[in-house]
Amino acid sequence: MEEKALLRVENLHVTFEPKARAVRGVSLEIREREVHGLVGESGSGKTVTSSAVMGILPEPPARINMGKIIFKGKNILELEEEEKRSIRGKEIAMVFQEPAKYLNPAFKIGEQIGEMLRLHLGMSRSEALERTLEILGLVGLGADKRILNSYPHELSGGMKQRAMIAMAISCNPSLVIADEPTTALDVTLQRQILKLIEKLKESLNMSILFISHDLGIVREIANKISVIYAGKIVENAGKEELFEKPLHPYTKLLLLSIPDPEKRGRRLKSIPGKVPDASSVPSGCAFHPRCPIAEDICSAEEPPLVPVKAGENVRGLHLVACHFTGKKWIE
Amino acid sequence: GQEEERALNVSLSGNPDTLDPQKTSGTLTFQVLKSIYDTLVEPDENGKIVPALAESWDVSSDSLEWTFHLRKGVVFHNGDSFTSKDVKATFQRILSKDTASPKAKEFSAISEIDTPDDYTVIFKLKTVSAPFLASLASGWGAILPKSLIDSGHDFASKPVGTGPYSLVEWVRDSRVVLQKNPKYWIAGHPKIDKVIINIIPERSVAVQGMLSGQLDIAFRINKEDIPTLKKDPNIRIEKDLSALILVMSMNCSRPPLNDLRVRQAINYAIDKQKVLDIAYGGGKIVNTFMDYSNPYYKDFHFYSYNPDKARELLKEAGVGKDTEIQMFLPQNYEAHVKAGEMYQEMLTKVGLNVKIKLVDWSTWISDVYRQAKYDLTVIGHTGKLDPDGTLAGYGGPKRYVRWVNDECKSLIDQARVTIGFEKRKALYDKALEIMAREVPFMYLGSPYVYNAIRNDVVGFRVTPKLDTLDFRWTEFKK
Amino acid sequence: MNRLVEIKNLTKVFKGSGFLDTGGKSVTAVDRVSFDIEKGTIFGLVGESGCGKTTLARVSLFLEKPTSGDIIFDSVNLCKLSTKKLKSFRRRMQIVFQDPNSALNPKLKIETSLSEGLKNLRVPQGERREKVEHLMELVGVSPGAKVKYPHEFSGGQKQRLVIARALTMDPDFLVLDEPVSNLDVSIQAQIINLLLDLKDELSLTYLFISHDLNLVSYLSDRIAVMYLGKIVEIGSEREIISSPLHPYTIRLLNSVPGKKRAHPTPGVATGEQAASGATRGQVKKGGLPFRGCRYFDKCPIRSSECLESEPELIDAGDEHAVACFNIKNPSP
Amino acid sequence: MNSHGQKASEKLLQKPLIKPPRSKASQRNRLFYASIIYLVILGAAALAAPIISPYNPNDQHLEERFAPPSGKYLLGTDNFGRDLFSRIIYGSRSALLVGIVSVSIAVVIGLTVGMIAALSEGLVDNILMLLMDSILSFPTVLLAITVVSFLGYGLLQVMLAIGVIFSPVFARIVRAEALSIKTEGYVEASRALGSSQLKIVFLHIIPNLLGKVVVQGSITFAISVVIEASLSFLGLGTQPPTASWGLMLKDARNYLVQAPWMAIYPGVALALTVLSFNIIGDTLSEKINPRIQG
Amino acid sequence: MKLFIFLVKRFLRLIITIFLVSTIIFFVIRVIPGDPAAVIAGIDATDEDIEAIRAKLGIDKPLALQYTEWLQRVAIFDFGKSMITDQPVTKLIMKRFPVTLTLAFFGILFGVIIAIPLGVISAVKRWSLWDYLGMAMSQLGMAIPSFWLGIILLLIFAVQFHLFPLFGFGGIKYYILPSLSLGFARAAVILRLTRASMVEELSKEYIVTAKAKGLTERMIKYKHALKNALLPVITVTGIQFGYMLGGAIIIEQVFSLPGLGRLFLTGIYQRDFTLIQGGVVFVAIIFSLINFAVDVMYSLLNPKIRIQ
Ligand SMILES: Nc1ncnc2c1ncn2[C@@H]1O[C@H](COP(=O)(O)OP(=O)(O)OP(=O)(O)O)[C@@H](O)[C@H]1O
Ligand SMILES: Nc1ncnc2c1ncn2[C@@H]1O[C@H](COP(=O)(O)OP(=O)(O)OP(=O)(O)O)[C@@H](O)[C@H]1O
Ligand SMILES: [Mg+2]
Ligand SMILES: [Mg+2]
Repeated sequence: MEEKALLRVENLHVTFEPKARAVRGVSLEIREREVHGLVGESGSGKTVTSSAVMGILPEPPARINMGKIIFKGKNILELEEEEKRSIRGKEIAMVFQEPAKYLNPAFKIGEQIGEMLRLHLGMSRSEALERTLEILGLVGLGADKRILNSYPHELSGGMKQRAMIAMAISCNPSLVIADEPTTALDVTLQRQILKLIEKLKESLNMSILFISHDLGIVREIANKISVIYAGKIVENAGKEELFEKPLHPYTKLLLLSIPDPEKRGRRLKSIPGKVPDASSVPSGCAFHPRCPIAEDICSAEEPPLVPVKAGENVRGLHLVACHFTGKKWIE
Repeated sequence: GQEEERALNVSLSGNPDTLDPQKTSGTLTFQVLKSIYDTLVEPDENGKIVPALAESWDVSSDSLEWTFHLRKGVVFHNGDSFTSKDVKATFQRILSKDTASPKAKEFSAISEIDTPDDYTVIFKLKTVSAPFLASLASGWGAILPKSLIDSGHDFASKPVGTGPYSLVEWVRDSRVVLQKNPKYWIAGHPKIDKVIINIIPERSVAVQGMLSGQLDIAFRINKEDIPTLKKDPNIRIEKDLSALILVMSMNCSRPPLNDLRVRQAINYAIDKQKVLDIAYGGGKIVNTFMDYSNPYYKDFHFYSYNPDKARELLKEAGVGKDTEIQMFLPQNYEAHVKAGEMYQEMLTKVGLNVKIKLVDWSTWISDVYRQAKYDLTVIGHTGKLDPDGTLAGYGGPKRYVRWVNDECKSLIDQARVTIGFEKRKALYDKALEIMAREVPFMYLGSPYVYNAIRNDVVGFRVTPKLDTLDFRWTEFKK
Repeated sequence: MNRLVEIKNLTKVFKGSGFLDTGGKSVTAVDRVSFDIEKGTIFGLVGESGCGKTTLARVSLFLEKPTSGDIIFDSVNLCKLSTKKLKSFRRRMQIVFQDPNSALNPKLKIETSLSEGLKNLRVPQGERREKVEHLMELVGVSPGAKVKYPHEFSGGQKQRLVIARALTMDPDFLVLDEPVSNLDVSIQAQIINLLLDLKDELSLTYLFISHDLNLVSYLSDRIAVMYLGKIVEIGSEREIISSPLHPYTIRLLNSVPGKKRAHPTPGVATGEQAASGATRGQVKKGGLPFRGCRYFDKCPIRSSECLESEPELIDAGDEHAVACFNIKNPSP
Repeated sequence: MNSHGQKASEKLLQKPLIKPPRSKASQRNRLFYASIIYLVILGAAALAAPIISPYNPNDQHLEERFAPPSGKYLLGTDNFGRDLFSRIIYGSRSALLVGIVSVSIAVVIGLTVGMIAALSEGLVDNILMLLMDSILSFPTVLLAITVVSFLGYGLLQVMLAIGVIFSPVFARIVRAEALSIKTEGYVEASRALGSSQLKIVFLHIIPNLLGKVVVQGSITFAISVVIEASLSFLGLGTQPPTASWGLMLKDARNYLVQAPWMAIYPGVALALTVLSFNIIGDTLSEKINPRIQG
Repeated sequence: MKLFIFLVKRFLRLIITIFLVSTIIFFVIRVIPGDPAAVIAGIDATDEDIEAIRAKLGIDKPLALQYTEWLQRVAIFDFGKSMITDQPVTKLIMKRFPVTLTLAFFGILFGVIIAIPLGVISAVKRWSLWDYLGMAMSQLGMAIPSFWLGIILLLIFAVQFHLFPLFGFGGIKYYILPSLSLGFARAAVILRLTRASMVEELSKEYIVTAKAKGLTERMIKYKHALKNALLPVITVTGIQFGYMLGGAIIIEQVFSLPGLGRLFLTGIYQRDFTLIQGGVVFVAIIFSLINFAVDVMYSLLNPKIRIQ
């Protein structure tokens, strides 16, 4: 029972002036009602990818050089600006990392949500008000006029993020992109927000692209996970598959480098070197300078993202971009 | 409706400080007050003192008792009739310590004022005072109504006199609006119903105001603007020789100016006509303290322009570039500043080292004029109706030139208590000759003054010596 | 045992800028905190943002004067020392801050930044250079890079340099204020390893501050949990992680992502009761000295007693102490 | 007076006006270099004035007053027949001097007061800043006149007056910057490394706030040149016959129709100088804080 | 309660500022050379005349006594009589204030009308013709001395085209040119600020949110960004207004307007101690009040720092 792809990103390339290659051929597929995790370190191109999907890349300096973004069967990149605009917020919505910055400080929460309802759904002021209250209740802010009439700064961090989420789901979009929605929050609040997202997914029938640099968080919420390194997806698999049988050396090392109290006293497994800068991505496989199993071919040739052959305990679709997938791993 | 009567628009460069004639010494004040107040006597067009509020007067043989017979039927702007009581109250006020009038000393000779009847006033003097009549004719001799003096009226902003015009409104720094006094004692005068004196500090604005027809009279325009104004056929320029004596004063108590040779050299070094022409817009060279139209005028020609002579004298005196001479210029008088710049240039050419320092007017008065903290300064002495007003104190140590000459001083003192023009003139001639020889001043001369007047305005007068505006005879030509 | 650092009843109040300035009220950022650190161990301090961790670190090092309390370092009470004597002690305690980007003066070459402390000690130039180069090598940055400016380094490298700078003073005690929070996941591990190596090599003592319980428990020998300026629970790593007592500690443990919920809160099934719209319990920045327990609003096991007075740390055995009235029979 | 709004706006005013996008960077750089070249030429002219000016600036050629520009008098003569070209060259001395000296005075006062305020906080801070506010609440020209009357007329006094007037601006910038730099990690670390307060101020705080001061300085430089002109208009500025653009403009206003060149050339020199300093200030401020978009 | 404390503190600051300002001016004007008695007495007066006038004016008393007496009177807002003109200082100031207020009001109005729209357009359409126009204006505004602008405006609009009167004062038409020349320099500052502020707001994260919400360009720029961008502009406009209320001496002189500036200028020149003292205190009060009003307005409009 093959589910339909809601969003398919094919071979997306984005560069920034003068020469930062922020995204270098990302391919992603998000199905309906799927929570897709996108993990990667800072600067790996997570936000750029999602901005490209949203159509909110700052152009210039950004430029989409190549690729397709197919949403509900249509390539968004080929649409007229006006059509794109009507998809934004209505069909695809976004939750940002730092709600304190991403909410307009000069407008009340109610207005910031209401204006979307009025614009996209053509609601009247009073209809919008009613619906806004309803949504605020849904995200656990209480169907309360007090929140409606609050300015962002009057809310706590967690409440702001809830308001942000309320804004995103207000027009009942089919896809919500959540870009590190919990990173700026305290640990105790993180969990609450995660639970909220989970709950909303169930009740609202949405797909979610969940972006994070924290494998632990993605593990909690996503069904499917893509790992991105230096602007390219290096591995894509179902959650269990990825955590139990990581195939790309980067994924493997990343999992190992997480401090675990169980391993007290032992040194952490660390990845040598540093994340490459988008303006100087190594040739071939971008990870090769840090890779313990790299050979000559790795610096010369870029490995494609290909499915790992079925069998050998591989469940579901598992894509890896490595010349030596399955090669013996020396610990 | 009825067409409004045309008002006479006049420009004046600055504001009166106050409209109380007894509380200021400011020229600008008296220029305006002439239209509001009258004096017992006044100078006529030729500077001769003639009756005004007093119809006639007698002087006792010892010159100590002056009896004035007042004009009847004169009324103040507030309706009071003018009587001898007003005269008495007026002079009591100016002499009172409470008033602290800067002009009180002009009348310090008065010992008693009698008013035998409503129209007779007798001034009894302590000493003979030749300048007494001139003081009565000056702006500070203005007569105020007794009733208002008694009630402590604020003359400073609401002047009340017997003059040809009464004050309608005075917006400081903008305009003084005057309205005809219909009961003025000269029958049929003044002719113009309304006079507006506009305070315009920017010279070019006044010029443009003439050209655009917004002004009828621009008082004291700059010579450089004459060509521009002359292009307009509706404007004529009236040129007059002012009674102002322009000088460069020298501090004779400080070296090197205490050396007569240096002062002489400075006199030789200056091309007077050039300075008059360029800095002051033309004028007449006068080498003495009395202006050209003054009956006491007698010129002396000791030091005419001769830079070589100047250099020689300086060499003799041993004064060169290493001696710095400071020239203080009153910053608010542009013409004096310009003259100062020219003097400096000319003095530099004969080998003097002159530094200019600008000071504001109050600093000039208190530091330069009162305390003689200067070497050179440039100023103009306004004309006085009596030579004593100009000369009193010179030769003594208190005058700002700090030039001490006992002979000169005693001549001046003697002239003050001498009655009779010829006798006085003989004394003054001697004193002035000493001054012209010893040169505590470099006398430059008197400037021409130019007033731009619209052609259809006639009869505008400026009181000689006092330089006050007199609108009584002014009218619009039909 | 050998106590290197003893903190006693340390309090720090930030005065509102007072006088005629408009606005500003006083904040008690650290409230009567006491703990000891033994030589050669790592003491972990956890708590959420704004609870006073950084302030505690700064005050402990005398970078800021404490409002009250004592800091005893190597048996000497620093609060009673003259400024001059204090200087020689200060050298022995150094700090590494969270943000490597602001920790290095952008206008100075690395060399200058790193030798600043040595200059203060009047170490001759040759020796200075040698030491700086040695330490750069030790933390894994090529000494050749010493003539570069901070912006020419990556975050991880900057953090290494900051550590090197602290080590120039040959300290005994190092305060690490969230030293890896701003770093990439893959770099974090490198720095952690470096810190562990250095500790052994130079026999250092660490106060390790973080909001990441996972990391703290991986590293520390003892752990203190801080809430709104106060330590609510303190004990050995094992005790805190395996048998936490304070409801706040339990909540923290339960929040660690990627973990099964291991610790049921006593009395309540899960830790989700104070979801939103909380009143008094919204993290009151800096914590006003209100009466009663500061965790009251969010606490699942609160009782009327908690409103009456503030619980102090009470011994729960095994050098484990907790500040809560409602832990019945704390010792197992 | 130290309100939020003011702080916000002071920050914004520090930002560059002219900052083209990358694609226009060359244009901006051209403007920047043009400004620098202009000022260098001006500076050189000021230094070499006695050599390059064809006449003594104070020599009055009384027969050739109001001569229009010609081969003999490149830019014409003024009301005393003085050569305008020479006077403009000599005038650059006063202009640059006014800028340099008054900005230096303002910087020195502002830096000292701002730094002391930032470091001491509390009462001293409050009092110092109140004092600065008091200076700000004097009407500018009135304050200048008072200072000048106090010290006597002259260029030096005017420069002092301008310096005093602008010192609160610098004091505020320095204070605000120092307060924020004070909390930077490297300052705390320096303290932990045993550096003295003085060393911290000179090694860490001042170098890091100097950028802001330089930007404000170049803007103030421009303003002070204009203010000197305005004070000269009121007769308070440079002492005649010293050539100063402000003084020349003041004199020129009476001969606008007769001798427009008397106004045009000093005006152009003044405007170009002010413009150059503004452009330099803008460019610098952007170089110092490259993150600002705009 | 908080508001009350805020107000009290503000008020205290105001009092202290005014106290400082008045103390400074009191002593400074007495130290500078020149005295009002000499000005009144004029060039021919004797020392006795001057002493008499000094006694009348009360400036022969010891400084400390003069100072305390003056402070006592200021405390009840009695500024005394002007020494030169013999008029109550309050009356003199109050006669001038409407002129200056009108001038400042129109000045700021012109500044705002020119600067804010141009600043916003400059920021929105960066590197367009509008932007260059805005830049040129703001640079020129800083580079042209206001007396020059005034004279040139007079020559063009009053002399050449007879659109406005050359001098005098009364109705609005007398204020247009002076306000324009005054406003131009203000416009330069406001424009610069508006543009910088708008550019800054447009680069903020919430603009990204607005885009992601699918709002139209107009809504993003003129609703979301503008409201935030105008905040600092309000402050600066208010402060500029405050400065202008201190009198625009040069503009008043060029346009022969009887404003506060010229009153104070004459006061300084004539060493009219009481007038200057009163004037400075008045200006400081006005300035502080404007500042206060601006602060309150800023906090009312800026939800972030609402005074609760
Ligand atoms: N406005 C921009 N100008 C230039 N380069 C940019 C810009 N935005 C992003 N980049 C480049 O694109 C690369 C990817 O950035 P992106 O923001 O997508 O990273 P990310 O994975 O979201 O990281 P983080 O976890 O820090 O949010 C970065 O290396 C950066 O150099
Ligand atoms: N210099 C200061 N002046 C006034 N208040 C301060 C100051 N420094 C810190 N605070 C306040 O003290 C409290 C504790 O701050 P601190 O920085 O110590 O917290 P933290 O636990 O380190 O937080 P984080 O995890 O965000 O770094 C906060 O409420 C903060 O607002
Ligand atoms: Mg991102
Ligand atoms: Mg911290």
